[in-house]
Amino acid sequence: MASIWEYANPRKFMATSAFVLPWIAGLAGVCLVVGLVWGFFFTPDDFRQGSTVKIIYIHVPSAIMAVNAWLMMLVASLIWVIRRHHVSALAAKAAAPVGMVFTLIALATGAIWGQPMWGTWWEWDPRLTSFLILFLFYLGYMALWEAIENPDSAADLTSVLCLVGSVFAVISRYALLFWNQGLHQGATLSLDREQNISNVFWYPLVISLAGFGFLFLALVLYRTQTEIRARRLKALIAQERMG
Amino acid sequence: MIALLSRDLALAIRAGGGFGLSLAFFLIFTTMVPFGVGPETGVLAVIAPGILWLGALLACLLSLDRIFQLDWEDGTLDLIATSPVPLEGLAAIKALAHWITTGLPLVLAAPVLGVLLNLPASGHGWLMASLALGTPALSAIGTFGAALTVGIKRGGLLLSLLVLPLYMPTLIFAALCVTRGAAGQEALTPLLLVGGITLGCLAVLPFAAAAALRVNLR
Amino acid sequence: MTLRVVDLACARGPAQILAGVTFAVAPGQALILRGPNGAGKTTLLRTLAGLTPPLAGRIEADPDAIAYAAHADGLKAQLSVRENLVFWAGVFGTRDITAAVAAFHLGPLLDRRAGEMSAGQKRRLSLARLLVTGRPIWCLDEPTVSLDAENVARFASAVTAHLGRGGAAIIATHIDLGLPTAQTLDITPFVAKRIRADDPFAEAVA
Amino acid sequence: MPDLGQYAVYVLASYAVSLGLLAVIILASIFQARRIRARLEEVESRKDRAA
Repeated sequence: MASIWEYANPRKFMATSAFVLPWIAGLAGVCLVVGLVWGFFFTPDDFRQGSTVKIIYIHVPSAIMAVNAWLMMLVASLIWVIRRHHVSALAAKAAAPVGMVFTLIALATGAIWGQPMWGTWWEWDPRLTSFLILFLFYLGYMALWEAIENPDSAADLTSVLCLVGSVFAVISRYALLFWNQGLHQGATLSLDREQNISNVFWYPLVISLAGFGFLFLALVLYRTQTEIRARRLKALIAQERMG
Repeated sequence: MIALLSRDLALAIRAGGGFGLSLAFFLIFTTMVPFGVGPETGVLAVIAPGILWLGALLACLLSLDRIFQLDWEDGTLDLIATSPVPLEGLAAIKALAHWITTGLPLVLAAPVLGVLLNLPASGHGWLMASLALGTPALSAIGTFGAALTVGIKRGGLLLSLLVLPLYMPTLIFAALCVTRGAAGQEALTPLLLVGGITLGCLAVLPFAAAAALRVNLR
Repeated sequence: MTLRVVDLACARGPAQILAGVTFAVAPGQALILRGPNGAGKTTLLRTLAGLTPPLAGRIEADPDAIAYAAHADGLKAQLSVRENLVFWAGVFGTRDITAAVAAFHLGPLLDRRAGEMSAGQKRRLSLARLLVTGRPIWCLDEPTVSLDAENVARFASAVTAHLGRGGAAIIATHIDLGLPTAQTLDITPFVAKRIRADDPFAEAVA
Repeated sequence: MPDLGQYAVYVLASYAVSLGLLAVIILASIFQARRIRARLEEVESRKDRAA
């Protein structure tokens, strides 16, 4: 498989992603439909939480993807800083809005799910609040991209912000645990525990997680193509201005 | 480097209103709180630690965009970049100058304002300790944010959006420390954590700020 | 101690401005950069000073040899002449400012605030700042802007004195300074005017 | 349609909000892509005509 360093060349990335994108989008669609439909229609209610357990098929995957999106942006920023890999910087920029939307989904579903369980629309629970902070990090990151004119400088500065932001996001996560004991359920999908939740819920959950994962990948590839075209447009206009 | 510090302090006193500006804001902010929350001393005493820390934090935030902006506009930043003084040193000195002109006065003024908000007596010691340990982190993070946005016209709002999320760990631990101190509980652990974050910031952030400055000076 | 520049390529933002710039400036020599506005004189000087990393080529000079001075002369209006000079002496590690003060007759102005000085006096102060850096090679970007004839002459004599002491100068300017040993370099042939070579978005991406 | 019991409104609300937000990001990406692609083709054709 071609190493990712070849994809520094935008033309090669565009060709390959154009070929791969329909498949990934299709996979995302299938997994999402199967996972959500299975979870929504064919799983029993939880004895304690009743039908609200069905929200798990969106809340958990979106929360996991929200964090993974930031990690992907962190890795892409590192690749940009170390190897001046233009496409990875644009991939980081493309992934930010998608990650932000996943964070919003996790927050919204968490709040709605919390209402019947905890009695209030918004509960200052450490895990839910750390997603609120993650949302602010996404806003800052995207705002910095928009604020800077020269694309290469923007890529450098946002990469530094992403690196520093990641450290503070982790610190905030543990600061919140210290700050308020929280009502959130334990880890639903931790790999070390032998049996997290009963299998009947587990399979649709993993499928919809795969669906969210593929959706994220498809959206990032698609948006990176757009970012590359936008950069090409900027280069052409700069060339025209030079006469 | 000492020349940089003494000049910045001289400039702060002579031109920028220096010590007074952030103190004035802190005072105004603190006096406005009862207008919003109501004068019951019982309520004020409970929220005093958090409010005092928020006031100090916002006072630091306000004076951040002036850290590099003036030197950027009159070419001093370009000249210092070509001088033997490393940009990392410049960032550290700027953070120190910001702390001396903004952070330090807040630490000294805090007990007075604590009385205004009816902070319990046992809380004053913890308030000053947490401010003394926490405000250097606010200056270091703020200098990093200022370096990121120095090239951006009217970057002040963006600077706040970038810097405030980075202030959260310090705010959480410090406010917790003062709250527990005021309630007479054991408050040493959060204070040490505030100190830990500050040491981390002072060690790493000048390098990140210098990297951002180099990009902006390109 | 000669400054030698070999096949230098400079960029400003996304665009490559200059390519293949080659010249040498021996001690005691001055080089006048000519070329239309926006051709890249400032970019070249900033690259020489090390502010902008070059795209290609080499700059051979002793370390810490180049002092840069642009339109914005880095003087604080609220500080006095003495404080400004003492500050820059501190930054550049030279302790004594008396030589610079004497060279530009700033003695009587020492305690006056930089903000309360005329353009000519400010220019003399910024030149004194250059002297305080103690660096042999001066890179000056349009140093005589907003100066009347008499101050331009005084500036030219100051540069000549600097050359006399074995220094060198690269000056981007439109007016004739009448410097005895000055060469002229027109940078128009080096103008590149294309997207940076390392920018992969220069050609079609389909 | 499964019997969602008393929590029906919460389950349906969270699904609706989530699918809505997903639709927003997908449509926004598509419209942005179309707009950039159109401007790029216009500028590229302008370049070819000039060359």
